[in-house]
Amino acid sequence: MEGSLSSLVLTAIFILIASVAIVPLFHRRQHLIVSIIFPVFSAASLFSLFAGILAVAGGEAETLILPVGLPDLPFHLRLDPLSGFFITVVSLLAFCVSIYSRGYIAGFIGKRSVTHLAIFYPLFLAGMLLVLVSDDAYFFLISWELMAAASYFLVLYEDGVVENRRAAYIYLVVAHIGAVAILLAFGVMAGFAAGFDTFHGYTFDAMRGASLPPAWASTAFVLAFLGFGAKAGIVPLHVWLPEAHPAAPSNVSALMSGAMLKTAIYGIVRFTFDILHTPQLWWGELVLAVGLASAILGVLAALLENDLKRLLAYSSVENIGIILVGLGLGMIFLSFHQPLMAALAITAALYHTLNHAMFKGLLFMGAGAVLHATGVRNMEKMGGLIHKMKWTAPLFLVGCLSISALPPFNGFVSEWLTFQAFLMSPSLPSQHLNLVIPLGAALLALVAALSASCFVKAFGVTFLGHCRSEACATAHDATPSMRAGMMIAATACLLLGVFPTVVIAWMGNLSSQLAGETIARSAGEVGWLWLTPVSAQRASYAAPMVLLGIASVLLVVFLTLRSKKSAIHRVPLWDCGFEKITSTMQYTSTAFSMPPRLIFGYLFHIKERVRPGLPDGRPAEFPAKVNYSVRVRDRAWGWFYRPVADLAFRLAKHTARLQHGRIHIYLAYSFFTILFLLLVAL
Amino acid sequence: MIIVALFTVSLFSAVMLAIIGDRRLAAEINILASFATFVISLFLAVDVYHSGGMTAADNYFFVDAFNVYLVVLTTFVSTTTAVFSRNYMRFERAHGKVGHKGMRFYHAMFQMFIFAMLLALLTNNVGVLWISMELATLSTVLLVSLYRTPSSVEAAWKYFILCGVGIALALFGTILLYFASEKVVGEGTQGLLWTNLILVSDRLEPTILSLAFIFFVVGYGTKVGLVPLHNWLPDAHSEGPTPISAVLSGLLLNIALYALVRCKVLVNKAMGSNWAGEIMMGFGILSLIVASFSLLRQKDVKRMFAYSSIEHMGIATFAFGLGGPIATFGGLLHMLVHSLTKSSIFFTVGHAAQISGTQHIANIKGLIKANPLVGWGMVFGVIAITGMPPFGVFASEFLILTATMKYAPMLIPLFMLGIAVAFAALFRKMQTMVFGDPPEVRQEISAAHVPVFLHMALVLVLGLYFPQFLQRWFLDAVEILK
Amino acid sequence: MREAFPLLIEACQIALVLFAAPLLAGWVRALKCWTQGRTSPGVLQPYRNLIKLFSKDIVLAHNASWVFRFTPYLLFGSVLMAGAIIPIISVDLPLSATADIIALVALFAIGRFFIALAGMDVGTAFGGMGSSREMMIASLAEPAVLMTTFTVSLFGHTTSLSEMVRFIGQQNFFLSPSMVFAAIAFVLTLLAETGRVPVDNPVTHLELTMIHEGMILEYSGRYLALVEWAGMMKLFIFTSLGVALFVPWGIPQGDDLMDIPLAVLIMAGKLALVAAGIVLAETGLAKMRIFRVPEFLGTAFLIATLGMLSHFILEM
Amino acid sequence: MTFTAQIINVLAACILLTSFGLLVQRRIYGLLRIFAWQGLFLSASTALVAYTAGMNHLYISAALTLTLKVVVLPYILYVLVNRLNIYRDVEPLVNIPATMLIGIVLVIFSYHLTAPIRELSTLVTRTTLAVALSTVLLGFLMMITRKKAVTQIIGFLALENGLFFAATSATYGMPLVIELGVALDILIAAFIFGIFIFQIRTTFDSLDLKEMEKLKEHEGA
Repeated sequence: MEGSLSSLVLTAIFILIASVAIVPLFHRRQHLIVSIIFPVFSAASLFSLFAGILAVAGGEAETLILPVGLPDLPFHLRLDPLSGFFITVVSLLAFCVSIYSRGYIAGFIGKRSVTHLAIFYPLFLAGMLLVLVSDDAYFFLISWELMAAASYFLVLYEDGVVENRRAAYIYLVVAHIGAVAILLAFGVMAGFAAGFDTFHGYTFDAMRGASLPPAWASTAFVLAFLGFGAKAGIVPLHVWLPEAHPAAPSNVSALMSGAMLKTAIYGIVRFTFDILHTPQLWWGELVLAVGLASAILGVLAALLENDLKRLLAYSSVENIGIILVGLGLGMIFLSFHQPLMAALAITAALYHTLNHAMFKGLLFMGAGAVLHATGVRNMEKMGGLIHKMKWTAPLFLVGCLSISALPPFNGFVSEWLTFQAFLMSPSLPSQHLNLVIPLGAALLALVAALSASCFVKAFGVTFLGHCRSEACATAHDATPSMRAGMMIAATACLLLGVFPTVVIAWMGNLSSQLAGETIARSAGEVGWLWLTPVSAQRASYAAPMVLLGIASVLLVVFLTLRSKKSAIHRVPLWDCGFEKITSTMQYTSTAFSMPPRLIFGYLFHIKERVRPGLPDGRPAEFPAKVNYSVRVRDRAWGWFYRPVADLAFRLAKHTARLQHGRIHIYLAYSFFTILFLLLVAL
Repeated sequence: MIIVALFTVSLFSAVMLAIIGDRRLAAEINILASFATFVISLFLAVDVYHSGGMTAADNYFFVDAFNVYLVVLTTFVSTTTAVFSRNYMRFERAHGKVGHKGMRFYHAMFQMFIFAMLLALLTNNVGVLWISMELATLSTVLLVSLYRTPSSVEAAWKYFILCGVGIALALFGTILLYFASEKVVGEGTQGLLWTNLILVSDRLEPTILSLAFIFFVVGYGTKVGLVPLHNWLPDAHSEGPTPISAVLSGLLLNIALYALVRCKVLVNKAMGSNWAGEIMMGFGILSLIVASFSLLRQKDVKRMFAYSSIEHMGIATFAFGLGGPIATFGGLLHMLVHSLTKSSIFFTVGHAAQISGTQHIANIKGLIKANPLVGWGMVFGVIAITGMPPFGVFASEFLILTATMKYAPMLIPLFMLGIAVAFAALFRKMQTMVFGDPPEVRQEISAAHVPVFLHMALVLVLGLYFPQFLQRWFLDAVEILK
Repeated sequence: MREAFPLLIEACQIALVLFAAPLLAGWVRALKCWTQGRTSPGVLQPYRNLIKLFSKDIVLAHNASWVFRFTPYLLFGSVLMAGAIIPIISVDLPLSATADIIALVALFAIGRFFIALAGMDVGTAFGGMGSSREMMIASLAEPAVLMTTFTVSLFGHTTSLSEMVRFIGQQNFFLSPSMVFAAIAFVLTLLAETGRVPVDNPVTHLELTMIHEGMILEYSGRYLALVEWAGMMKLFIFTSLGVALFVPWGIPQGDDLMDIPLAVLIMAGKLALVAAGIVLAETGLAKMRIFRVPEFLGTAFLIATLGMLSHFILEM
Repeated sequence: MTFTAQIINVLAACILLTSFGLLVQRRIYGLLRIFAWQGLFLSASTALVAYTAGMNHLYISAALTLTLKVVVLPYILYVLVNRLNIYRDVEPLVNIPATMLIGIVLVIFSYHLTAPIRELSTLVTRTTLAVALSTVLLGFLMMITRKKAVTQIIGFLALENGLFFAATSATYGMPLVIELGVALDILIAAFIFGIFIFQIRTTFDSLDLKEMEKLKEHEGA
């Protein structure tokens, strides 16, 4: 059975890439594309999902060499528990989303051609899978950029909209600069691995064997962290993310947020824990700090957002931050040679990776269903959709509960593990870290609570209350395939939340590959019911019991009260005697986020304007109508992106002076170049 | 013999085309002649592959792994350009942009230009190299002003004067080189042969050679388009007919760089250090930075891609300057893939300009909807040229950048800045041209898609798979350029 | 027989939480009346209220969805679940290992999440306002709660509630600055979490000041009863959690059924005292403007952090 | 130093002088005349070198120089100037005294630069290399400082004279093939210059190069 798992993954990739060649042939049969090709993608995802799960469980590394690539540098492939885990994450989500896509994409037919979408979608999936199996620098970067380029075209799907083009552009530029940084990191390591007389230094195996001086290792790490961080959307490189993810069709947004960001996490893990393999303390501190900053800014931005998809995108920044917090802790623990705790932190981070893929995918699919039904993304125009979308609403609610880290759903498990990792920090032999790290835990608690607030708002404003505009009056529920996709994801959220012990036992090979220790063993002593990462005395959590406990109380109370005879009278909403209660009197999304806007507003660039409406004969003090508008912008724009862009243009203006149009000046350049070289170089 | 045949075909067809003039079959003859040279060059390539480098015609010509691939590349790109120019020039003729005489001149000079380039590549003589470089300028300078518009005349004038002066300086370098070699090799032609020079390179006087190299680098560097000697390049590329822009960018720059690299090897050996290489690195990085910033504010599409050529020539120059097996390999590959990509970009740009009736970027819109193949051609061209995988440009930039990280890490920030700005600039402009809705008024064209997609396919293949023969040539060339 | 003791204790505790919670609420209200010089309706008034509400019909707005109807049950269930976990009358609870203190906080969060949704469900301005404010206050309270927890868990190196209480209970009475700080911070967050003055006023229906009441304004009948009851249990649980963490002496360490009556008595005494403290605070303080609350909770966080720091600085 | 060598040095000095002459001359006919003189000196020195060194192919170079630089090119330019009516004063961009000062600096610089080479050479003509280099640089300077197309052409040709002089003086001439090729190139170049002058004239109605400053990046003032 040598290489059987990797060939399974390759089969999946092959199917995906082959369909790229086939789809254009059916350009004129749009319905056929949608109804046939997307199920094929789901099937392909199942293959790789299977392989991924087995690869993690097996714990062995399979390698494979394809006879293409650069001279003396054929494409190296490797399937080990780490890549297997991320393949599982990506494939599981891809499976749900591909099912979902069938219904979602069908909505485009008649409006615009879906061929473009059906070409780049599988390329995108294939790119992600290839990133995860590649085992040399060149192949890795090819896959990495394939993924970026394919998603760029997917973001551009509705290319008539100027904002979409802008979003795609910013996205690609950031992604590419990130890729160059990664390339340079490879350059550092390859240089130490085998020098540059041969091509052999470019394989990850060679890099693993290289011994880098600490300064160079740090250089490689910083470059890689910048590169992957740009893709993952760490603050302050995150600005592209809330632009690009919402611009894409929702199924693609789900994949981008749920899966693509995870490849960046994969990159960071692969680099630090596997290839460079001895993280330094300050790397961990850096990652931890960046993670916390991303988490807090991400969640606040999400909370202040009124656009449903942008809200979800910002929340991805937050979750990436949480994942990085775990990884940072892992690095800190490893640098102090505490493998068990490192294993705990890494497991927490990776568990959250898996979870985030599931619930963010689910939420984006839900948002897609809403968009599909109403045609708007602005929550201020929604409301009361729970009555029209009887399936979507509860599924979306599951996503909201999971992402808000509420038991018994999956988000809570990973958050709980992260907190446990935090609470381990007092055993570090460093006093100042002992003092500082708990503050990080407090910040994380703030993030978790704000995130709950954010999703109360997201669900409440979108689905509850009354319709706020015509758009949702005619809304309809998601199609069956869309429901199916969402339902699988929702089930996964629940299962991952209720049976964490099983998942963590499965992840045992992973943490032993990365940290040299596993937390699953200590949990195993007590049994599958109790999650006890370190010891039963230290901390424990039994998700099934929580679920069972709440459910049984609920049931008992419900049944008890039901037997009582008391009628339910449906009446109009109490209007405080005003008689005319309209949907505009509801609390809006802007209103909901007013308290955080006041408290944390200084972190953002906020423009608030109140303008009286047109004069209609009334005195100015009593206008008939008042327009209120508030605009929240990321400070990263003003502090980071704007200045960089302005500087580039200013420099461009200066360079333009070189080209003055006058031939004498050009000749003078040559003349002075000669003189300069003669003077200086000789 | 093959080499002589190569020259004869292009020279003969130049004369033929001058006689035939603007007849119906002129374009086809042009294609045929170019294709014939291409086939012959393939034979030459096979020969070289089997027997290694060789000299011919009493040492007047020589082929080795370094120039043979450039010969094949030159003939190949000129063939595809000829195919492209058939459709393109027919359109221009039909719209009255070129006259009767113009077409005659165009075809004849096209072949003449090929002849000059092949001569430059294959000659063993530094002096003849200079002569053929000058010939290449002379044969294209009037093509640039073919349309006789004020701006095209201006562009041609600048091209002529700047390259004329530049190449004159290279002659001074040649004289100095001869001055140095004369003492070692003896008087007469022998003293100017590459094959002899390289043998005695370590005995050549380093002071003179360093002086000579300064003149070479400024002289040939002008033709390569190194900043700050580059100012003719955007003008000439933007104002001439597009097929000429394609060959100028795709081929002529390569030839000039080829000459410069040959000189560098010689000088480095004489000096016993990488002194010449360091000068080239300086020019390379300066070109990269200045060109990429210039890209940001471009309004004219052909001008923009001309700047991109400067940028890529800067990268290649830098790579050769850096030296070492990987970087040199990267430089060789970069010349190859840049040439293929850039010429195909000019093909699509030419058609795009014809569709929109303007070269103004702001007025070119919605190409994908107007003509999908042209639109996607441009998209993939830009993707390839900006160094996105899996296209070949990425492969070369990958090698060059990683090697730089090792040998010149201090230059990395500048390098990265250049690449990033160029990427941002090109994509920004490309998006506005390609996506969105096309304008109401647009010209119908019959585009030549084959050259574009043939080039793109080759570049794609080079990014994913490296043929054995090319690898051997490159490794041999790396050995030669050590 | 002995094997069943823990289960019996557990059952006792659940019953205690269920049925003593209104009593504590009644005690607080009665005390408040007395301190303010009013005549109180009696300590048992909450029971009467609940019974009345349970027997009433439900009036439901037309557009109230299933979320609105589901919430009271869930709220009740999650709070009761929390009540089954914390060591009130014994350290050795079988269910205690189900959730540690972090999970306990999350259990309350579920209830809050849903009640906030319910507030938005009917689509009034009051409901949304209540939800928005409730979520904000909860967000700000969370770090303070965690910091307090952290400080306490530093002693026993555990986040498990039973283990914490057991560890502290096994020590002789001791005074440590970190514990004092943690206790003060806990009281402050308790006031916020259970919606007491100065953060929220549980008895007002004045639109500008109500938070919790705003969200449940549309509830009636047994739904309201469940919500009210859950609120009382929450107060009870929080108070007894404070008692368990900071003055655990008197909570039996073993699983002997015989210790329980005494434990209940001791607990009742402590709770009565704590409730008196709360009442004094409520009477002495005025309700804050809503945007003073961040400062209030910030203070709580600061004190908790000081506690943690003083543990590292002074006690190690 | 032999007498011929002395003569060659005198001729070199003359060439240098004519270079300066080109730099300071304001009138276009005067420029043409000086240019022709320079060609004559160049040709004479080439012939002398050929005589001294006994290199027969240099005679051919000398003859080529004579026909091209003294007769053909000045004549073509003369005809052009007459036909196009452009014998007005030549306006320099930089004023003439300043140009001269720069020129002198350039000569000193060239001397300094060629000093190490002088030490190496055994040829009689080795000292003239500095003159050749300064002629090249002065020609370059002329191209930079003059406004009109025709004067730029003259500057370019003067620059090439310097190259020729370098070829003969430093090395006793390049191999004949090269010399012939170079000469051919220059001839073609001269023709192209002619064509250009007409093209510019017809498109711009002027030969002032300030008309040809449209293609540029820099905008505004």
